[in-house]
Amino acid sequence: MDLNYSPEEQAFQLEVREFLQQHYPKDIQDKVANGIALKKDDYVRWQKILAKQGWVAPGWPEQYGGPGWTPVQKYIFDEECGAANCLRTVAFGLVMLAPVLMKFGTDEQLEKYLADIYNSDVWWCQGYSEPNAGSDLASLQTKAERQGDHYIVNGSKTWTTHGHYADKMFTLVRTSQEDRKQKGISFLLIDMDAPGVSTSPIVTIDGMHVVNQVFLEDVKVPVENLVGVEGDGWTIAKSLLMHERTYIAQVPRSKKQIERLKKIASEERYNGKPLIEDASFKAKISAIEIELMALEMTNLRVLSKISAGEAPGAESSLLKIKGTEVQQAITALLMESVGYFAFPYNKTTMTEGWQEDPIGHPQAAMLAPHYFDWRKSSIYGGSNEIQKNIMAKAVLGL
Amino acid sequence: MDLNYSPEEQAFQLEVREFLQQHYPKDIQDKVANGIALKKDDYVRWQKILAKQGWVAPGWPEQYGGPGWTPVQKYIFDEECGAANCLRTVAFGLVMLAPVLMKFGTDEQLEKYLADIYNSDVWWCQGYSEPNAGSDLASLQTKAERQGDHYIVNGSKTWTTHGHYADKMFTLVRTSQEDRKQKGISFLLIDMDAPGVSTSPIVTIDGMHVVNQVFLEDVKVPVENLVGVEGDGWTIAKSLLMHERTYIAQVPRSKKQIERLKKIASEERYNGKPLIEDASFKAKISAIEIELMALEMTNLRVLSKISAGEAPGAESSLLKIKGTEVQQAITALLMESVGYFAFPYNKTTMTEGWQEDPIGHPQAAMLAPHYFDWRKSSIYGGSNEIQKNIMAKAVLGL
Amino acid sequence: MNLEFTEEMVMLQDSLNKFVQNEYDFETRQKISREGIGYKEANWQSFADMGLLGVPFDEQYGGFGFGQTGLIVVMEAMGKGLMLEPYLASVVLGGQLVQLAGSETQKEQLLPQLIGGELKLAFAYVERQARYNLSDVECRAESKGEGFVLNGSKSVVFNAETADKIIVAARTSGDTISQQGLSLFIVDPTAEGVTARHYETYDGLRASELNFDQVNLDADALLGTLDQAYPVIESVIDSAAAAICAEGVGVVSQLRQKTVEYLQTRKQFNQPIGNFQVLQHRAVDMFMAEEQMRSLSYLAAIKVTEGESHERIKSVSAAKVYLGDARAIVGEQAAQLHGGIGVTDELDVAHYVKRLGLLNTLFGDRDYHLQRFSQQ
Amino acid sequence: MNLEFTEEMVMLQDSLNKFVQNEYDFETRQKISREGIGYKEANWQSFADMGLLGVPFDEQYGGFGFGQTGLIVVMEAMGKGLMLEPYLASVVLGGQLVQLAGSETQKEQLLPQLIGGELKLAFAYVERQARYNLSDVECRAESKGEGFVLNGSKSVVFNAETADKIIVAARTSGDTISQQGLSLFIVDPTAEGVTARHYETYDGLRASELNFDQVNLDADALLGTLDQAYPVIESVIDSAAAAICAEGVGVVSQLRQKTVEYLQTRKQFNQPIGNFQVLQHRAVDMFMAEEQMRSLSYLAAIKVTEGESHERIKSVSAAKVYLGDARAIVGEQAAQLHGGIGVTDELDVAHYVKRLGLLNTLFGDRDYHLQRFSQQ
Repeated sequence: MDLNYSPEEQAFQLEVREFLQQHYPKDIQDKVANGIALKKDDYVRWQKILAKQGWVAPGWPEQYGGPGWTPVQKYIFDEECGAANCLRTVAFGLVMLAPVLMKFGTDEQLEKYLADIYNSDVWWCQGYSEPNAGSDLASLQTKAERQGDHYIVNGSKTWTTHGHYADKMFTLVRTSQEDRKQKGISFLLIDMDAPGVSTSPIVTIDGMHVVNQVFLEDVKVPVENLVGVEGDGWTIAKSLLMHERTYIAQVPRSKKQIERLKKIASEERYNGKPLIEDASFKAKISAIEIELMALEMTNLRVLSKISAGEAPGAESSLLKIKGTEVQQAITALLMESVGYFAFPYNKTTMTEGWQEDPIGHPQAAMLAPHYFDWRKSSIYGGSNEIQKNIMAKAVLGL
Repeated sequence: MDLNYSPEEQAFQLEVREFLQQHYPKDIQDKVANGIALKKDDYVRWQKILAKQGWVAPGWPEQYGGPGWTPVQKYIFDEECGAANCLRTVAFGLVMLAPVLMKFGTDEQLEKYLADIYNSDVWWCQGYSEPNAGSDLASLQTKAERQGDHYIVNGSKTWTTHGHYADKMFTLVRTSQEDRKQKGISFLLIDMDAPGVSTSPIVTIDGMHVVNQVFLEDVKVPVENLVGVEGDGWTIAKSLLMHERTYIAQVPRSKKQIERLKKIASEERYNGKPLIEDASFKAKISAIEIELMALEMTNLRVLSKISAGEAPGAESSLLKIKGTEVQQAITALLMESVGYFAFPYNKTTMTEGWQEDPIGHPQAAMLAPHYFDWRKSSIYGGSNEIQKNIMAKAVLGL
Repeated sequence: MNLEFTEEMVMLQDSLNKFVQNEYDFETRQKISREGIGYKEANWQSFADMGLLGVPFDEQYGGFGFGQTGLIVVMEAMGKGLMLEPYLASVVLGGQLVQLAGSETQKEQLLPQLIGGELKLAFAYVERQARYNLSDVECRAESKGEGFVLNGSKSVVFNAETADKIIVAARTSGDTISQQGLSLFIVDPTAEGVTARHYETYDGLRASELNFDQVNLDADALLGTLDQAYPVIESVIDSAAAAICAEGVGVVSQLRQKTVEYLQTRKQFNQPIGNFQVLQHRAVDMFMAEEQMRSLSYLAAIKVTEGESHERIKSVSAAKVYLGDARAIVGEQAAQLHGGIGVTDELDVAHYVKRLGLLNTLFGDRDYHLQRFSQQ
Repeated sequence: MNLEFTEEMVMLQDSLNKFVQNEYDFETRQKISREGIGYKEANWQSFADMGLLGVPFDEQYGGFGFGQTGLIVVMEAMGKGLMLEPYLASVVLGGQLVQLAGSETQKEQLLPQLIGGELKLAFAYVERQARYNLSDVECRAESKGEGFVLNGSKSVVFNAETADKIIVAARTSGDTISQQGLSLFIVDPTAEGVTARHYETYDGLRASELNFDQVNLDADALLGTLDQAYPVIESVIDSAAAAICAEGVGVVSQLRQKTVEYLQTRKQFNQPIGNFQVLQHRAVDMFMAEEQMRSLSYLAAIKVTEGESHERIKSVSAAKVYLGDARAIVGEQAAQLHGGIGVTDELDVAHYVKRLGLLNTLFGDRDYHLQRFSQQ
């Protein structure tokens, strides 16, 4: 057993590190480090830099422009990005849709969409959840009725992250009412500027607008926008869930957040001493660090299996649960670290260009909103309860 | 809101306290305080003293020999007994069977059994659980077939506490195979010395023998030993669960155990100082103390409702869950308090007359066996999971 | 022994519940929280009319004399309605400081006005470096002639913007962190040298940062005995901590109830999600936490009223520790069980969750109170 | 980077699993534990024959040179089989102390014998007052002529009854609790002045209380440098702590597996109890704890081998903390999910639960290691 990188991997690590130092925009780095709300342009700018370098789509096969990295190289890239407070690339086009197109799309679809995804020229969002189909995604009701060479789509999607930014949306729609609800679902691509599409912002607990409800009213969608065959949507959506499982734990991000927590706790005072010298507070940080060490090592064990050619199992559920538990615990301690100074709330403190004097610790203003907002992480992407159901069945045979 | 006792209640408290000081045998008190295994004779001796005083059956109506206490007086009695390290009276006859006989029994049955229960002259055990009927008690299979004026009983009962001490057993048996499994159950009294009854000890995780399996092979039981009518056993058993709900939490006992824990932790040393000065250990004790304070107050709120004439609801499930959680947490901390000295195991240290030098703290020898043994408390009497099912349905309507 | 509320308490409770129902539905509450001062002046006047502002005060000053038991009835309703009016700041903290420390003149002057709704108070005791330590006070008042001159800063002073007078804890002698040498002063927020920065808190309440630069105070600005304010501060903060535990009970009971209703009505996989055993048990955990929290809130109220300081500290800290547990067991789980909708601004659940978060921190978080309990 | 076991490790693992399967079924294990010395001498000889006793030692002394990675493979199997042989005492503690601190002569003299199964060691380091503090040593060795004279007591010395030599940590200078001034001595348990009280531990292992009354030691009884033993002790205890974390992984994996099987087969309410979602999630929690525990056990093994002391301490303590969590999540829940049968002596589950309890305490419990981690 060996945790060390090979000389080639070390060289790669250095290459990534130097690239990030030189090319990752400082203004975006500051935003990420300080928890400032990110705009579409921040993502596009950074993704175009990565695209130019050939690194924007580590998961893509080389034939489509992927860098041809080994699993370990992908891990190193992810780790270095985390350590440099990098913006995570937006997954909808690059990580979620593109592999679906590669596996299920026609040549025309690949031709039409892939380059724009790679270059961040067309922005995608995901239309899965509906107001009455959350954990039970397969019960979705948005209908697409075939009329000649179009589908007429009616229904509504919700929790659509970046829906207000997006040019296009990949959706799951119901194309027939068979008895098994999974059967009648199809995978359809919809233009966000098509007549009948409208979005309405959902303001979340932190006061911010990132997610949306999307309304679809008699939207005409050409049949060539169907991916795969009609009725295969559920299979396609499920195959998508198998991608990028080792990055789901977000270990590098959490490590960075623990660094931040320790820094704040060493700057805040309690009984005339730095807060971090309080044994009880320190022990709480330690407990999270230990969980994170375990998670990182579990992540590496999965990676090691993948590198050895084994197909990964249902570990992604474990990584998701433990990953979000750690993330949530860190946000709670971050909020706790500033005590009373988590109270002041001013939405503009979380947006670019805010210049006033901070109240309390300079980072205090974002900590409560982040703590509350981060509650979502155990809900989205298949709630942690659903993940446990999956593991009980798939791993334990219960 | 007032937590103080009335002058009459204070007088009663004093009376109980003085009585216990004068009449509770010192040798039994020492056993309880030191966790020494108790024998049948200890129970009988103490129960006879209480019977003579008229206090052995606080829950009985006065007409049958109960003391006629108010709910608060019962609580005070329980509290004083806990504080004096009293042996808890054995529930099977006094608390479980007797009220059933009073409610469902014939005059002949009352005549025949009640006085012997009161005077601890006949010892009862409970025959409910079976190897294949634990949480799902109603699926019990022990059969009683009517033949003339007898039932012929075949089957087996398990987890029978004091089965090896008992003269008689009250059981649930199946007298018919109706479709609803609750329906064919009857409540039957069986002599332990009847031909065909045998017991086999079950040694528990602590190495001790308290519970038994009881085998019933063609046991002839006179029909007059049926309580209530045939098929009413389930109703009778359920009514029994409604008794004595405020004592289920065992608050006085847990308070005494926390005292004991604090004493040990002040005698053990760590880094040259008493262990109890270790902030982290102290905080763990405090967390349990707080849970116990809450539980005591919840218990008193229920009591206050009963005193005000309200019928208690499903609180017994809450009291049972929180009560056992506290008890288990205390046993864990007790074991933890003596560190390595919880390791030595010698069954005879837990029995009367052991005179050797202790290894480590004088109380250390029993702490690990008790910790492990106490795991049972969240299993028996309706597991804590079952209690939560009950509350979800009865209290929350889920 | 009797743990039922008296008839007059039940009446008070009923009228408060009615008030919340009629005047404080969630829509209205949200509208109020977004307006200028963050609460509704007309409501404050209703409070005065209902006698709420006099609940804990002696009858000789126009109060009801209901003490801490009265406070928990009011505060539980404040929690249920997520109310925004400055009851905690003005009545529980400000008014009780006056009642406990004030001279007869000060009491006669201030309490009837406060009870009548004409005077509002706030209490400035938090400092930047202090975290939850009540005696870590750097703000200083020095003798000057017959009076004092005040210098320093105070943080997170609730409802200072609308307070007519602010009671300030300042050091008149002793080292920082020493319990000796603290005094209380009644300060006019419009006095020269007082500057303020007002803001909204994350749960919609209002607070301020205050700065005192050579603020001149008359001799009668002193509230209570010079240098001896610590026990008064500690005692009133304990009363307020017990009060917000009752507020927490109100919040928790709403969250539990709303979550159970959601479990009963939200359908997934062709059935109410309340059919799923894991969610059932989670709801039971919420219920148990609510009951235990209520018990400790009552105990704290009783001990604040009649206990010795040792007992008072233990029971108040116990309730505060449990409030911290409730943040996780009830608050976080209420959001989780509601799914996405539980973390949106439009649903009341998110706002109860936020209030619970704030109450956990206010007057010291779970850790602080666990340690304080341990040290008794 | 590669976290797979090498081929030789997999072979070792396979042969151990076979040994457990063939020679160490639960019935046999229970029989062994009740016999005189609490383990089977024939098994020890099998260990020697399989080369197990040489796993961590340099090849020049007849060992395999597998280091800590080899140890975790052996110890995981010890856990799976709930084995009783004194591998921890003799090989992991005793042998490694000799390898790390011994002179060339001592190593050449002792290690080959140990590896061959002819010599067994034990390590006496716990004292009555010390709890988990390795430097809280009152047992003293004073110079006398060329040698030393040993006085004092040691507690809970595993397998001292069957050890041919006992390595004793004693104070040769410095104050109690000082890390300076500790030395190691090889003591003959039959020497004059050595008395012992042997006993069974609650999970069936054997240990002893030892007393030394004016025990004369030759100069060559000293193992390592006079007064400088602390870093050696700490390092070997860390190796042993990492090893018992691997043992814990073995125990935990058995408990998880047996519980899942029970959930699949035990029927109540006309269905396998594994249909109940609450129990399913409980089993998933056990599984996750097992995986995380395994990860930290590997990490600790790697850092014990190659890390600096700071990293070694962090990773070993992390694994030990997790072992404490596993006691609750896996051990207590395994008993709970088995119901009554889970707390009977006749089922293996209870014995795994007890072993897990013992492992949590051994070399310092969860609290101790959380604090130790914090202080790094």
